[in-house]
Amino acid sequence: MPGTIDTLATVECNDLIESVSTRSYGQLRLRLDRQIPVLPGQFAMIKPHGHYEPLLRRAMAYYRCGLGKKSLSVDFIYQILGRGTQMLAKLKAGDEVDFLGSLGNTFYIEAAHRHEALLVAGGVGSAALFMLAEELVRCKIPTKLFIGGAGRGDLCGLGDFISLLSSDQVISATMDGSYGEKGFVTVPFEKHLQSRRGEPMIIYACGPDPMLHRVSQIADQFAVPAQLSLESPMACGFGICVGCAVAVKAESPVGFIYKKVCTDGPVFWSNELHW
Amino acid sequence: MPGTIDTLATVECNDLIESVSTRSYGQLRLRLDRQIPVLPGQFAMIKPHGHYEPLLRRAMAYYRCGLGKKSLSVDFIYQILGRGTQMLAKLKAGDEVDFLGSLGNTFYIEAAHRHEALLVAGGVGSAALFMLAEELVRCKIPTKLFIGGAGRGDLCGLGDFISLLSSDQVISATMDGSYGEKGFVTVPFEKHLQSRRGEPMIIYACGPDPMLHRVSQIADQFAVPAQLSLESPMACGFGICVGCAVAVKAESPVGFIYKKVCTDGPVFWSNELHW
Amino acid sequence: MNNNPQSAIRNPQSDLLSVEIAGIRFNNPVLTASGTCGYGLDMAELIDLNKLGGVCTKGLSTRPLGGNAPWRIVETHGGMLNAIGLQNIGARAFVEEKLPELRRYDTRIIPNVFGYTVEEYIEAIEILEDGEGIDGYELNISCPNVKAGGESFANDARQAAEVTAAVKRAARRPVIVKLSPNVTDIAVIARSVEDAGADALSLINTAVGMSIDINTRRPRLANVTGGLSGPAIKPIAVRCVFQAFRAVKIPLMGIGGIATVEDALEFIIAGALAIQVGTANFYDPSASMKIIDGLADYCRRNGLENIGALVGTVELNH
Amino acid sequence: MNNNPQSAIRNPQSDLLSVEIAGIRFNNPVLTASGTCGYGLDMAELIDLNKLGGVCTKGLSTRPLGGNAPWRIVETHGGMLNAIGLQNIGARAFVEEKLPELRRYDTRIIPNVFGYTVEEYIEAIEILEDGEGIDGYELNISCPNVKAGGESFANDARQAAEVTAAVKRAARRPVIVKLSPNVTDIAVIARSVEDAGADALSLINTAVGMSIDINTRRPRLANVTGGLSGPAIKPIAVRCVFQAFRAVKIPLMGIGGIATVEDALEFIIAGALAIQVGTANFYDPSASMKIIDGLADYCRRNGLENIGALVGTVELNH
Ligand SMILES: Cc1cc2nc3c(=O)[nH]c(=O)nc-3n(C[C@H](O)[C@H](O)[C@H](O)COP(=O)(O)OP(=O)(O)OC[C@H]3O[C@@H](n4cnc5c(N)ncnc54)[C@H](O)[C@@H]3O)c2cc1C
Ligand SMILES: Cc1cc2nc3c(=O)[nH]c(=O)nc-3n(C[C@H](O)[C@H](O)[C@H](O)COP(=O)(O)OP(=O)(O)OC[C@H]3O[C@@H](n4cnc5c(N)ncnc54)[C@H](O)[C@@H]3O)c2cc1C
Ligand SMILES: Cc1cc2nc3c(=O)[nH]c(=O)nc-3n(C[C@H](O)[C@H](O)[C@H](O)COP(=O)(O)O)c2cc1C
Ligand SMILES: Cc1cc2nc3c(=O)[nH]c(=O)nc-3n(C[C@H](O)[C@H](O)[C@H](O)COP(=O)(O)O)c2cc1C
Ligand code: FES
Ligand code: FES
Repeated sequence: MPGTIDTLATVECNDLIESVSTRSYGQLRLRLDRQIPVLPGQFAMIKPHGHYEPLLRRAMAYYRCGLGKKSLSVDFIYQILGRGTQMLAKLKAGDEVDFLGSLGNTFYIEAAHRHEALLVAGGVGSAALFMLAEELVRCKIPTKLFIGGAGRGDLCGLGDFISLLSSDQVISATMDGSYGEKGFVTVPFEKHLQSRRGEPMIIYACGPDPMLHRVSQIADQFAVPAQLSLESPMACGFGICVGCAVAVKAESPVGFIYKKVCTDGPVFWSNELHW
Repeated sequence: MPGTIDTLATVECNDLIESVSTRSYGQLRLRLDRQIPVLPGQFAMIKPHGHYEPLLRRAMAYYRCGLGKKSLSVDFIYQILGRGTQMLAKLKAGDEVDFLGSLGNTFYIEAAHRHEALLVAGGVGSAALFMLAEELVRCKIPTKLFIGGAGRGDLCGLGDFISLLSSDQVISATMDGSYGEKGFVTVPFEKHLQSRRGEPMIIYACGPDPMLHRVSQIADQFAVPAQLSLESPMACGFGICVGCAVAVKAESPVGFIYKKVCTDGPVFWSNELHW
Repeated sequence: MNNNPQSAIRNPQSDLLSVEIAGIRFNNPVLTASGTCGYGLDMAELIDLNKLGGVCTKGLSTRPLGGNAPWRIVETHGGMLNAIGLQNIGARAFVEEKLPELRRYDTRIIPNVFGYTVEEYIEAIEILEDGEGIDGYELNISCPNVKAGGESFANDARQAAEVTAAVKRAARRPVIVKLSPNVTDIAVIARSVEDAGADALSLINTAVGMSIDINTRRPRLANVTGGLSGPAIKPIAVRCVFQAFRAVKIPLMGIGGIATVEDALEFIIAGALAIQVGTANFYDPSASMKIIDGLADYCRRNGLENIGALVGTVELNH
Repeated sequence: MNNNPQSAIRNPQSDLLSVEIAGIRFNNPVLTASGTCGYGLDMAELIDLNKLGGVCTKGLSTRPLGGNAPWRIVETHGGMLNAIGLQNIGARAFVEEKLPELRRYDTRIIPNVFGYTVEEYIEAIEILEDGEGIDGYELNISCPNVKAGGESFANDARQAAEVTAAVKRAARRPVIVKLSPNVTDIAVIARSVEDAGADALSLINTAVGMSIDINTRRPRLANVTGGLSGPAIKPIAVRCVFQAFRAVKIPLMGIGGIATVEDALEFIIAGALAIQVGTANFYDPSASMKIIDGLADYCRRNGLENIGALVGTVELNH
């Protein structure tokens, strides 16, 4: 990955997101004293510097970035789950972070020209879509976001998306009905596709596997191209461990080969994938 | 150890001691919301809370303690060496610390009545002697401190000792000659014993093994009783791992048995020890 | 914490958590592992022994042993090496000095026993047979068999069976044999020990490791090598329990890096009917208490009538 | 970082650090371990391959292999489990597609080779013999021998010797045999492989482990068990190197949890003439570079003319 650097970044701020959810999230801003390309869909591998455990860095999608004079700041939204994200949650302004990035490919935005772009986000998966949404807006592509989560507090970045896209372009769904429609986000998403059947559309999605699977089926059904940003356990993030395998259709005795989510992805066309 | 508690303590302050030494030290104050007995020579096992590595808590001698209304504050001085003390150095006010204490026996102060008490400290070993010095002063026992280290910056707690004992009762020695006599602290210490030969004296020492060994020889030579506070690698600190063995003279085929530094010590009479 | 043995109230969690192993009824499946809780009593100040499923004592031999020279322990990443050298007060002193106090608690008492010859094992067992309140024995067979060239009993299926069979003949009480991970195929040893009459297996003992001080260029342990324990070895231990569960029918006690209820559940799902907490006692003395509470919670949340229903339920078909 | 292979300048540290193993001259004793650096080129963006002592490639087989289903990796305390399933592009594709680029760097190239039968090893070696710029082979013998009942070659002294001898007959270039820690006595295997003609040994490969997701009650790895690597296994690896050093005369490469120069020194003092950095490449890609600098510093500070003087200097008499 040309342009990938392994460096120390400095924590500018790290805010635990107050929410009514049973889950917890944090938003982290890192400052790098170098500028590197940061593309929508890309990610970095990060870890608090000088801590011995957990060992491995964690893959985090770029949520947003900002250019300073000679510096760069990047934002991440993380859900606090296991050891890695618990350690991220302890970071304070001024702390140092091991940073490896930028990693991975990017969304294919050219394909969206003269299409309506439909973004589908589940839980913290929305983090991977915000820079994409910014870019689509910049390219003047009509963009709609379908965002789902367990409850209101799990719709990560909702406010930022609404400011960017305007509230009528953001359709929400929560499992507990605390915000937007009650149920899976794929339901209003499917309805929308139905109502616009035949119009040129393109889908970009990121979220839990079952959601992506359903998005992929719907995309198939309506013959709309879809790009999915995948997650997979990663040890290295830059292609040397082959831990992040995903089955991709191919002519082979089994009908697929394994590709690497970290360097061949994380963004794949949904019809490439061997589910 | 009756009265030992395993609790969370809160960091009140943690200051890296500015020094000219090539070594680094920190001084940590913890607040407990309970009061427990804290005796000179005792120690606690501590570790930053919620950190997975290093696994084991570190033994730290009480340097000083202060009673609040319902709380207790305890100070430690630590030398930053390996993983454990590196983690201690990262603690900030408000952080939580796993705290197991009070542990170990205490100096036998009764023996000092009508004696001159000679304290011998090497490096961060002085931390274990400050509460003892306070107690000796409280009991109006004439007390002298011989304190040694690599350089001026390694004479931990020097200022506090001087305030407590007055500067003419504190004899310093540094290997680089940057403060006090140049060389081993045991040299001025031995000279003092020589000059007071026959007078009632008692020795209390804490420091690196070679220093303690030398103190022990000198004590033998002048037939002065000596209590030594030992260090040894500890896994538990409360008697269940038997990792902290020290050979103590006994009638046995080999002439010694192993005792536990954590519960039988850390303070031993020098003539008990099988060097 | 209620540390008064007399006032032991029967644990209300015991219906959810009680398990029977080798005919021994444990109030819950959480024991403290040999060598990591002294003779049990040493933990009484910090945990409620009445709440504990059982205590495996420090390894006991016929005669008291002095143990290895220091240094005896070294911390490593995620674990520690120990070479205590099986220092112990001897089986007789245990029976006379420790047992009377220990048996006042409502917890099962499992002396851990070792020897350097089969005869020494038998002798130690015979001393312990006199002790009242002992519930069963755990055989530490990871000792060098001095008569058979000094290789560990645990490393050879035939020798492991031999010592098991001999102890079974000598012991009235149930015998749990503790296996070592330092073998090519733990299933072979497990089967061989089962065939020799073991009532249950406990696994794993420590993995042989070493650490060198690069400044002195000497081994950090006076004994040169030592036993690796702690979270670092957990994946190895889970694998051993999983393999043994498929190899034998007798019940298993899982040991190795267990520090949390999640760890305990992992071993139970792999095939352990009980678990032992070892190194975690050192850095988190109340780990066993938290695990017991956590297991009861788990049963309640998942509608399990007894934790036993979870044993060996790992699903392999993907 | 200078990543242009053409401009490789001879490393000024090489007099301090150059070592010869099995007739191969390494600029320094630091290699990247098989399976943790792809085919070497994958690291070129992050480290200076010209500075590296050598590269052990991902294990190569006669034909390309697709590997195991996901999940393939799980992090554990101090380490990770992997069950990649030896996915690789095949020996032929390595020679044709990777080698021409890789050999432009001033580093030694050691393809790691495996097979499920002795014949497959030979076939893979024969393909590689055509490749120009290969310096030697590392045999991964931790594979199940499908003809002999599926037990790993590495777990049986006779089978380990058999595959070693067969490969030695087929290979023009030096052969380094990589040993597994999952055996009762590594010295026995080491001697047997030495007797069969191995030019050097590398050790250790991963320790077999397992992890279970307590929520799904399924193994976290699709392959059920996997190989444990990382700092967690370092004490086991140091012990294995120490034992092998005393058992054989051929040189050793130490592997297992090496992440810092202190780790590397520990292995060298235990008996390793070279070391390989594995899992650390994942979480600290420049670990190998820091180790090389650190070793040179160490030699200078301690007045060593060459790092070789430190090999096996652990002192046992206390
Ligand atoms: C390309 C990519 C982008 C990501 N972006 C984000 C993001 O923006 N925000 C965010 O909160 N998380 C993101 N993740 C997931 C993140 O990397 C961690 O996997 C997750 O936060 C759990 O880590 P933990 O330390 O809390 O949990 P632990 O339980 O400690 O994780 C243990 C190990 O398993 C891996 N792991 C656990 N669960 C998963 C999973 N579902 N998928 C993949 N790996 C897993 C972890 O990486 C780690 O190695 C992303 C993952 C990938 C691959
Ligand atoms: C009773 C007692 C009181 C102590 N009081 C103090 C104190 O007031 N201030 C202070 O700075 N240190 C004190 N120590 C030493 C302290 O516990 C640590 O051993 C030391 O700080 C090194 O830990 P580390 O994490 O920095 O090094 P690491 O290298 O990470 O330590 C690795 C392991 O070895 C042990 N260890 C390493 N060196 C020694 C040693 N020389 N003696 C014993 N164990 C060792 C550590 O405890 C740890 O388990 C005391 C030790 C004991 C036994
Ligand atoms: C300090 C120490 C002493 C031990 N002593 C014994 C012993 O005497 N007998 C025995 O069978 N196992 C002994 N063990 C092994 C433990 O009982 C346990 O099997 C091993 O440590 C793995 O569990 P853990 O990772 O939870 O510690 C000892 C372990 C440690 C750490
Ligand atoms: C993801 C991964 C893949 C590996 N693949 C191979 C392989 O193909 N061939 C081999 O001999 N060893 C392989 N190994 C083992 C390593 O080369 C090394 O022996 C082991 O990981 C221990 O070293 P470490 O703790 O530094 O990682 C692999 C290890 C890992 C972590
Ligand atoms: S995460 Fe290592 S290859 Fe993708
Ligand atoms: S430190 Fe565990 S017994 Fe002393």
